[in-house]
Amino acid sequence: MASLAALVQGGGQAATEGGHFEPFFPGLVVLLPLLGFLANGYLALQHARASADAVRGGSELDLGDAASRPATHTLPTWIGPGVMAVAFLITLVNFTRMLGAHLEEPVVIHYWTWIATGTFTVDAALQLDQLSMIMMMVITGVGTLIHVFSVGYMKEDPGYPRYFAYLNLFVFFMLVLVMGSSYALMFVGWEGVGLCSYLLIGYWFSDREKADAGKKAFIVNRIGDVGFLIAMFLLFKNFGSVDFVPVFHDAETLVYGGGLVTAITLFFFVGAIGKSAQMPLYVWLPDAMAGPTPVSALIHAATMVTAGVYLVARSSVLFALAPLSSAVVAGIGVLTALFAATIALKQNDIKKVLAYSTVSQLGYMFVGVGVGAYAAGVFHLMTHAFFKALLFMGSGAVIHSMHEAYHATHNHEDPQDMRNMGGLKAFMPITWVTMWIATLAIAGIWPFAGFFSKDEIIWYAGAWAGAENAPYPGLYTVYWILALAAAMLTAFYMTRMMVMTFHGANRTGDEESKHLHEAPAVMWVPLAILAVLSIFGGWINVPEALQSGWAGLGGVLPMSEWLHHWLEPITAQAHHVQEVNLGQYSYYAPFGGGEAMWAAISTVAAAIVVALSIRIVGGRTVVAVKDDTTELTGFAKVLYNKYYVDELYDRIIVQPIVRASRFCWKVIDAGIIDGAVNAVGWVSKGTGWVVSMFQTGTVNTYAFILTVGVLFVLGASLF
Amino acid sequence: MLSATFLFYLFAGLAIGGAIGVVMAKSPVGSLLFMVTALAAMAGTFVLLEAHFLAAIQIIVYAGAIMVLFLFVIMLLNLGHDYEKDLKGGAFAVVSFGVIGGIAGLRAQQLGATGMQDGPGGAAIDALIAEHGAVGAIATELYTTYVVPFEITGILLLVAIVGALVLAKREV
Amino acid sequence: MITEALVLSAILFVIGTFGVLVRRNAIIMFLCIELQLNAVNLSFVAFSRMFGIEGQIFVFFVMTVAAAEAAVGLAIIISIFRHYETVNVDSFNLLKW
Amino acid sequence: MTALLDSIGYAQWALHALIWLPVLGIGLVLWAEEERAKTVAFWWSMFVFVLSLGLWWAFDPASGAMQMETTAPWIPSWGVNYSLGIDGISLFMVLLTTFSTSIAILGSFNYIKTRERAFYALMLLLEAAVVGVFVATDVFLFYVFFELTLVPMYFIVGIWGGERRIYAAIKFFLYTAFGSLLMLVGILFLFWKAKTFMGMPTFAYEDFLLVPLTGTEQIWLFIAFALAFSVKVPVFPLHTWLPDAHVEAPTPGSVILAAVLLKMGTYGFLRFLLPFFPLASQHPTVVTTMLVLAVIGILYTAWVAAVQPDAKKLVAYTSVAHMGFVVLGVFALNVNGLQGGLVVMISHGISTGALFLLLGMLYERRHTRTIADFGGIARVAPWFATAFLITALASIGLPGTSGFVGEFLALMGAFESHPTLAFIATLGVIFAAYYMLPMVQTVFFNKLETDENRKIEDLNGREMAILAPLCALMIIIGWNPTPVLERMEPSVRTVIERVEQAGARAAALDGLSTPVEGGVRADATDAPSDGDDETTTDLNDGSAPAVADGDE
Repeated sequence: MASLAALVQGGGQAATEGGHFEPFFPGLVVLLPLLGFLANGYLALQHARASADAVRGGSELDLGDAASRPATHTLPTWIGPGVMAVAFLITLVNFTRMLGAHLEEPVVIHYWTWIATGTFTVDAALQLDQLSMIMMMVITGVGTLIHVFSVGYMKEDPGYPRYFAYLNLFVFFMLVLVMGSSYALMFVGWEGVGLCSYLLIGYWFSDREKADAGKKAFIVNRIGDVGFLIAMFLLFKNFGSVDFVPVFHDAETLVYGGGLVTAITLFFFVGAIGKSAQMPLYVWLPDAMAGPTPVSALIHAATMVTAGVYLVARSSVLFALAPLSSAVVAGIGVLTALFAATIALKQNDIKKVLAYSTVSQLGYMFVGVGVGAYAAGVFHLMTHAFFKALLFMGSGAVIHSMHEAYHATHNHEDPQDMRNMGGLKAFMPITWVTMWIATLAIAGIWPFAGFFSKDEIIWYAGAWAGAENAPYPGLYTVYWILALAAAMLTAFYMTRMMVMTFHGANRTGDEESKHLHEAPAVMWVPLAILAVLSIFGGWINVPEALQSGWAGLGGVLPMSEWLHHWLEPITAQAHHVQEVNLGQYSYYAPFGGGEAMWAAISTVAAAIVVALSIRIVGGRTVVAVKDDTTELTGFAKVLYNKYYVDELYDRIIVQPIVRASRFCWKVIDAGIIDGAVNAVGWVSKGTGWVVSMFQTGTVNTYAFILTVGVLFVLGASLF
Repeated sequence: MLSATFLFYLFAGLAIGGAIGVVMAKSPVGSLLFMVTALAAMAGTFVLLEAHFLAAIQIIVYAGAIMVLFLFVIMLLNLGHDYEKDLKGGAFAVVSFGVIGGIAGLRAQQLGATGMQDGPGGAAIDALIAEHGAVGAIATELYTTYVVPFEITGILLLVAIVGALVLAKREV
Repeated sequence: MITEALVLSAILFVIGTFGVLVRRNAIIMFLCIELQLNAVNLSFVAFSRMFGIEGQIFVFFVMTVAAAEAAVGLAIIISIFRHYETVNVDSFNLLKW
Repeated sequence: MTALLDSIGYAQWALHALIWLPVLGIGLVLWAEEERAKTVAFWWSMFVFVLSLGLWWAFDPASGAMQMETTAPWIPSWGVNYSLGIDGISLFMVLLTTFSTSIAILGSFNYIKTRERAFYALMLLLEAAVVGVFVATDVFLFYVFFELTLVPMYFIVGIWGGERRIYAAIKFFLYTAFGSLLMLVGILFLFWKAKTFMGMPTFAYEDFLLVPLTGTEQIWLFIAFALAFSVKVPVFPLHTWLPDAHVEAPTPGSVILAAVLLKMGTYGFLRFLLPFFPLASQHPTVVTTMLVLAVIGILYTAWVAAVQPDAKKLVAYTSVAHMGFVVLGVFALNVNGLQGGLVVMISHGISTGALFLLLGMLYERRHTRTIADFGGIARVAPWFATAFLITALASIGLPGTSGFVGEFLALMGAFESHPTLAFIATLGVIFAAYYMLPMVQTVFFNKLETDENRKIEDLNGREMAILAPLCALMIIIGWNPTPVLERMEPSVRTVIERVEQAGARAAALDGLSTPVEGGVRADATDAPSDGDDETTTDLNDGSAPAVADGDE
């Protein structure tokens, strides 16, 4: 109880060493979603009981019209988004307070000792610093918008309270992840968000495929979690602690580029690969689209999947000490970015396109943190949260509309397939506009948010290649080229998606199209807010080289490298390590040219790609799914089938393990081991049977055996 | 006068022959008669070994009473008509018989060879017989030193009679 | 003479044993057992020539026991015969379990 | 609380009461009417449980020594005493026992329909025997209780079990009896050694600790004891009795089996194996063997569990995997590992016990345990699904549940001493999800197709009362295991110190008495810090001329 009180009041000993930052109920930020979860969870169970009775009776629970719904169905509308809004406001207060303070050291607020064995101690403590504050802002901010959106999107769903319970629980774990003061606590959030992801992907669990997708996400994530665990063990073995502050304090005792730090960082990165859906563990994320669309926006675009990036940024000093690991991080990132982008080219499911786009963009973030530009990675994380959440929610609005159209006409077509859409801009203008903004942002068109963040990452990849003592300059040059290529692909597939969805002729069907409509205000308002952020969100971190140039409108855009400065206390140590060992970043890209020039080239190229693809895709004739008879051939087929990676994994990993499991059970366990055990029994029984043959019950036999015995005794005494 | 040695071998031959007859005779009655022969021959050896009383008992109790009892039973049960299955052949039994016989004989030979020609016991018994007579020699011991076991054998016989009655009775 | 008596005793004992082993007629097996007892008696008598009168006393007891045994044994055979209508020992395996 | 307990002299009689009250309860249950037996048994076991809760306060968390020790002569001519005591290791085992007995009895109300009095009497007998195992400080007494546990369990499986109950019961009995007989031989050997050493017959735990043993003797005795305990744990490949016993046992039998009977094995590791045979326990071959078996147990049984069609068998196999983590932690031979192992023991007792209860409730409703027969049950039994999901997640060690704390510490401890093996063991985390989630999905998710499944009722009040404390404990221990850990730590440290010091002392004594062939030379004492390596080589030297040793 004492700890609970401390939690609400802001903790006992806030180590406010640098600056005058007074935390404002930070524990409440975490606690509120938890309380929301408990309240909604209770309502959900009550609600589920009522509907269970209906199901037992052979029907579905009648939700009635919007006005007469039971309280279990209406209360979550207020509780779910409500706790989020309050949490966001508290975060905002903390953020403004931190803005005013010059915080050099993180503020760690202890609540209680979580685990203490005598040699290992980890506290239940929250860490407030610039990085966690940015993450909290994104999580609670975007999270609140998505909760609000969900009210509209999910209101007809029978599991409505359960949905909000899961969503609140997710936010709770996500906040634990970013606010935890130690890797162990981060791991709690890490696995907790995985659990919520599992629950939300499998939210419509009656559908076997969706339940399978959730299971797949959880298991694949756990593969990464093993890496995280091992990395923690290594940290503990070498530092005797897994708390951030002592670990980073002692981090520079590790040998630069040594095996140990490389191992630690690589294992952490394995965790990041799992959580952030990088190659080769990205396969769960496209399947995760089985969940409700706002879930995809919140978990599988804006927050959870970026946890890996957060992890690398948080451990920046460790990664800076391990150039090999950094190269691997960037390499995996750029490969994933390109790979996923190519798959996205041929997908017809609107959410699948966005899913692969997310994988691809996460790859960018890893390129950023892999080339030592930790702030750039976090920057892209943030802008991506805006425009990708917007894209997902926009697609959600589209799907919502499509679904209602098909539902009203009792049509069983797929409401997510873009081949059934087309020309939706006439029906949903707000969605159309906002999604175009997001598309331009993700394509990297100036002055949208994505331009600044993506450009910065690409730029640093090139600049790293030219650094004084760059460890693998050739490799980074390749990364840079691939990253540029992927940016062009991004522009293409996103435009393709927009054109197929909103432009051209409508393919939904004549009767159906009468039911298409714009999303209600509760859904489009969050879209609009995110659209604004997608436009201006990038301006907080305009690169210095661009700020006075064309891109900064000659210095009009105000906040030159604000995020860099803001995160400086976090990344300073890493940058110090980099400077000592690598020297400065180059001021030129590999083939010459400064940042401004390449930024211009990339944005112009992206704009050209967008324009071209509008023409190309707009010129194609797309037919609705039911009329579509085209057989894909060649590389297009491979892309459509996602390079057959799922099939490959199934063939070389899943099936062998299942077969091995059966083998272990049937052959080793039941056969050999239990066989041996039973064999002991059989041998005993057999021996008994053999011996019992002597017990004929006839006197002669006994007499004979007795005689033989006498014979032996006599013989023994004789000799 | 027939020498004692000759008589011994005569009795021994008769005893062995009788014994083999017991085993080999087809009819139970034949076996029984061979048995009587063997018992009588052994009584003769008893005499040669100066155990006159025992020789008498052997004839009276064994060859007389017990064998008659056997005969009664055989007659009573009307046995002796199914002897074709009676004798178990089996090389194994014969071989084991040979081995046992060999070892037993060797053992006996060994015991006898270790200076057991005629120990001090012989002289003592002779003295006792001289003093008390053949019956008296054994009776003195039996009614003094071994009186308790002697009485117990009496009880044993009683129990055996009762037991035999109970067992042989048709209805309890 | 003692040695010879002992050897004779051994031979008779073995013949008796053999008889027990190879005959199936319970009565004859019984006779063979009596033969074995007698063989032992002979040993006792022979040994009494060496160790004194006790040997003969033992023979006396053995005979008594043999008489008792014959009585009980024959009674058992009779009751078995009543049940099985045979005294062939292969026909009954009462000792099994 | 402490004052209250002091005023009633709690520490003097508590341990005796915990053994003998259940025995008294047997009489009460047998005396009661058939239909009231369960009520009597439940309330009586609750009474015992509440009584045992006092231990939590009466126990002094600062001390690692035996507490509340009492002793009385039992068989003086053999030096056997009825002596009881409790420390930070057994405290939780006792609480777990009294707790899960109450829970199991409450959970069997619907399951046991025949010979109820006999059943509940046996449950109470089992409780008495298990508590006895955990509080006995006389090795003879321990052995008596250890064997006594077999009897009620044998009947519980054999009478109230499933189709193949006789097979399972006999297998269970023979398997475990085989192991413990070896231990008996070891105990007798120690007894003779102790008699020579102490100059009087004794079975006292403390005296056995002092017996000097050569390296070779320790290895052999270690094997004898380890086999006995490994069968109980069970350690791969001695585990095959467990799935059969679990599947055939009635629900309460499974609960008790998983929650406490298995713990007797790992408790034996901690209480006897390590302190008695410190040299053998530190021997790298021994440690590696045990760790490798633990790792195989974790991975292999996870795989086997994953393909079980029978839900109960699946959970039974997961027990083996969990106990693998315990063994892993114990043979890490450091504070983290041992505490982790202990927490896994507690957590496994709670979560696997709860899983068996839940499966039992499913069985009562549906009369099948085949996973494929179910589907979509979450729609008709939401509370049920929630409880099951929480339990399953605790079982696979999700952070925030008790399972994580234990597994994390055990793995961390193992990683400190044996990184490679610990790394492989950590893969078990993946396979935990691989076996548990498909089962959860198939049973609770997917489409609700059959009418039988549609008719399944949600939890009733009694079942909620059973599951609520279990789920609460899983989460409370997951978020705040410190009260548990702080009570364990001194005792765990005592064990580790004993291992280290006794190892050094035994090495010294051994070096003095048999300087040439004795094997362990005195120099091992010089460097207790790197004693591992020293002892290693010396033991290796010593094991070769073992035969010559004996001939002297």
